[in-house]
Amino acid sequence: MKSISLSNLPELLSAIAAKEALYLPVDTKEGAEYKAYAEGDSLSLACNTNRSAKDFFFPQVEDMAAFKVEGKKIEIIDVRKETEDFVIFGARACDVKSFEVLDRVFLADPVDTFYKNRREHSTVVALACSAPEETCFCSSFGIDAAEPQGDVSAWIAEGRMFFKPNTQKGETLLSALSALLEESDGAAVEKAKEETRTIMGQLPLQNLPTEHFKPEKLMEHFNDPKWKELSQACIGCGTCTFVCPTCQCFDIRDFDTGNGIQRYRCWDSCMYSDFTQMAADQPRHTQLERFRQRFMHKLVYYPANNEGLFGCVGCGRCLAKCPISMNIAKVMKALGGDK
Amino acid sequence: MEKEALIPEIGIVTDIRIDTPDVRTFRVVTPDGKKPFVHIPGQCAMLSIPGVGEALFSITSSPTNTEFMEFSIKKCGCVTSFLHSIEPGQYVTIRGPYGNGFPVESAFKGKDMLFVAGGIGLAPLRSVINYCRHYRENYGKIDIVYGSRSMQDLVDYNEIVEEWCKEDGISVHLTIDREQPEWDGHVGFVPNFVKELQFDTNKTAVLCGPPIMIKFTLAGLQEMGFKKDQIYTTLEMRMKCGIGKCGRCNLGDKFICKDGPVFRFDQLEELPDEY
Amino acid sequence: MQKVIREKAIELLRSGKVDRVLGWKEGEFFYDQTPHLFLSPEEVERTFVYNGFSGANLSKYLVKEGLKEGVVAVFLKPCDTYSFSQLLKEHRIARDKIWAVGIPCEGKLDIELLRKMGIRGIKTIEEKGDELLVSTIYGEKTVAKKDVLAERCANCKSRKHVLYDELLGEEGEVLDSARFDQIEKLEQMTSEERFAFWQNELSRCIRCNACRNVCPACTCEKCVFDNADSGIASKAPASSFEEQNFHIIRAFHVVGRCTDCGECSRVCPQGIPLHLINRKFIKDINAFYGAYQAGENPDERAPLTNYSTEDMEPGDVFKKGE
Amino acid sequence: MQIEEKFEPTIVAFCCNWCSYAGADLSGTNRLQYPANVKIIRVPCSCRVNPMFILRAFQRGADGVILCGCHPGDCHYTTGNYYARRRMTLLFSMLDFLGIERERTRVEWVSAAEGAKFAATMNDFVATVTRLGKNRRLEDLRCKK
Repeated sequence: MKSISLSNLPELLSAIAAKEALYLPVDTKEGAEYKAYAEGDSLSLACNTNRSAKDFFFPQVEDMAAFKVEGKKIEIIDVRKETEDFVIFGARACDVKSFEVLDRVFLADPVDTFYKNRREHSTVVALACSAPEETCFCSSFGIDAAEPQGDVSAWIAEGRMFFKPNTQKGETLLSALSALLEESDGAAVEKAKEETRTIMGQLPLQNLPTEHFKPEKLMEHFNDPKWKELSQACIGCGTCTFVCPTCQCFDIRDFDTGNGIQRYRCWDSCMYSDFTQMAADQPRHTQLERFRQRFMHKLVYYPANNEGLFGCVGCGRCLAKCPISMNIAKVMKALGGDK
Repeated sequence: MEKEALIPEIGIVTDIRIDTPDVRTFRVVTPDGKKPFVHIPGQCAMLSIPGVGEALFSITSSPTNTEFMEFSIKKCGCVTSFLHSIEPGQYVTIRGPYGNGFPVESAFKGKDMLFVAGGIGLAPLRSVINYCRHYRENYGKIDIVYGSRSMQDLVDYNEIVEEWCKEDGISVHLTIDREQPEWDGHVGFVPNFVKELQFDTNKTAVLCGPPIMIKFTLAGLQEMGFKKDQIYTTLEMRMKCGIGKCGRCNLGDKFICKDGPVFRFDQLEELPDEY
Repeated sequence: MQKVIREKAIELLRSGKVDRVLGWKEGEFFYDQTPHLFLSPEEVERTFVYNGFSGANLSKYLVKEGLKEGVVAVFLKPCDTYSFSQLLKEHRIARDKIWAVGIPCEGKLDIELLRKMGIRGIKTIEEKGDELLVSTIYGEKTVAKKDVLAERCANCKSRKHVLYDELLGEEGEVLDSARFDQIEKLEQMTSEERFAFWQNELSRCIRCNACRNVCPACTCEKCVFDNADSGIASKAPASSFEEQNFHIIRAFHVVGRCTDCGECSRVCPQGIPLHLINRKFIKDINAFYGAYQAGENPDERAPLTNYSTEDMEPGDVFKKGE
Repeated sequence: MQIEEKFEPTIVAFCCNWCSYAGADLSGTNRLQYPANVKIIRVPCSCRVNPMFILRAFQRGADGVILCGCHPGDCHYTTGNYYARRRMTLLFSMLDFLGIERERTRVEWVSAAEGAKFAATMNDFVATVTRLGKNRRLEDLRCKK
């Protein structure tokens, strides 16, 4: 296992940034956020960032194509560009898992080339959690915060950061940095893992009921009378969907720039009333249906299409951010718990 | 870079037929005059006018037509209103085909067919009807029940009268909602008409039309003795991508754009009724 | 206080005076309460809470509740009554369907401020007088309430209930608040500094629309930003203009109707001080057209639906200081 | 060597149908000069202009926006410009608060008889905005060529 003293971490970050684009969570006055590395930035040790890491692969807004319109004629311009190589340094286990959830949507046939392009050019250094919060519930979905996946797994223990490559991309990154890294045994890491798991075990939402959310129970859950009560205070904003690392619904829109048309895609939210609005009518008339759609999608629909993989990674952002504090943990307890 | 499904191709509208006061049929070819792509009956395509919007339409022409593609489009929203204002020669963008289409080569093969359509609901059925006509030997007797508000609102009226009605083994039953002086056919709503006609229950039925028509026709057919697994329909919802990614057209775990739009009623029974 | 409110809710439900009670339901933790319709005394007994984190302004729900059958009782903090009164003034609420109970407020706490103090992994919070005893998985902490008071409460404008059917506790006073201090500080900056300040704040906007949807003054059936035909409907901050445009228009649309309840800033997932934009408008109205507090007086005309022939010219705004 | 192009601002002038538009007309018939940078948009009344009009003008490339209406008290609809005055006062103060240069926006009352005032106002406004330079703070980069 490779390692570096935390005091030398700035040098390591500089070395990566010298090679390719580097993004990492840094502390801001409003909590941790991912940003492009600038000399002097230090890695945030906050449990998680306000916005998720999905932005790197599925940004909130991206141009898809441009059109030149002249009279009756239209010309289509492909505006796609090859992404440069980049490193995401310090993503947590939940966010890393969310990439797998997104992969199954965007890399399914037909492949989304925008997403694939970014995915292929990225190297993810995942950092194990050392101070999880009360809103964390990744272990409910079988994610081990002490053993994050990604191209490289990293741990902080005893004043050092330890690295283990998991993929070819990870090997390449670490070997390029080998001059700064020392070889060390993994005893400290094992101890840190144990500590993290002990803390995880004390968190209130560690064992949310998941066993009830099976494809064969789709209609039973859909028709559950509890949706009415759960959804009644929902204000229909898109906070939960926009901070969610796995929400991937999008809208495609055209913008008339005055000298052409830009077709762009942007995040959309199933919580919005116009999400399914058609010219004449819409199938989800009230907030109840929209609210139900979001949670059914994460807990039942998505797993039904993806061998039981849940569409939630338990990062806890929606718990912290929902204006009315209604969230997936409460939904899971109401629907699947206490039985 | 490899082909991106969401970036469309150019199509040219070469002909616009005015069917009814609010339905027009658009003929679309590629810039080099060919049919945009191969499809199966019941599949859809995304048409767009940049700056106006993109929307999904069922392909009205049959796959057996190898020269061009046709879309019968009713004026109701942004994109459709714009399409109704264009002239031949207008460029549009097109991508597809999307959806599963009708099982014309499997479940429908060798069967007596009953098509029930209301209003613009004929658009997706026209593709499969003409397909069955082209491969006549593969299908049994064909019954077509088609109704609309008035005589003027019957889409493809000429083709129905001039071609479908004159063909052996095809019975066409037309109806309109209200009496009209120049109309000597049946008057009444489609579901009641279907009940009056009393069809053999060995037929495979395909319904398409407004939700209320589907609901009552389905009930009528079931009363007659049809089973749900004999009845098909094709659904629509708001869609943005057409390839099961944008996340808005799902019925439970099924996406209408990818797993549909054609569903059998016994399949729909197991899904939420959010359509 | 929670006990008194619960008893009141139970009494109202038992007596048949109301059919539903709108209040706050306890969450997973001490601080994550959800606005909730209580239908039975048992439910109130079990899960009704009122404490330092019962921050949500319930008045906007009354628009929807007033359309239903039966009477709903609602618990309103002083600042919530301003929103309630303003909504009534705009004829958005069926008054006879509402039983408004005024409840006192000692100022609400901001969980984000606790988090900013580095308090993580909260297990329980206990309110003890002026202090909070926070027990976390990483140890115990004692925090002075005034240090985690939400901005809107630290600068509370009024403890007076402007409208209610019955009042629990004492009648409060309109306060002399320092709420315009930060506006003045911003006004004293140079134009460049202000621009940089707002770029930094607004660029974080993710257009989740929480500020709009939670706002008790934003009650349009269909918002212009949701109307595809408006030409400005956009869900995404595709350029910095979109954010500026959205927030200016959002705030402008509630000019003279915004009661400064502070919900917009409370719900912003990105921590943008949105109330400053609304408050600037309020400050300007007071300065240009005389003191005006939305929701205070149901008979007063709102500043933008009123005028005087003596009004100042737009150009005069900047002449005064120079 | 790069030839420095002289900055020519784009000015949008919303003119009320009854006074200011007629005023602009009069300045034209009197052969009074005002820069071609000014693009006039005729509106039924100054009160027709809502904040979105102003912002959208900036988005679409305006470097300065001016609203012209009847003199207070002379509104064709009696009171429209009084409401417009309040609205614009608050909006312009807000734009300034958000760090948008205050000189980019202006309200001027121009009657149908004041052709000379219209031309003078436009000349002055164009000169002011030219001095300020391009609108960078309230721009939409997508709309730039």
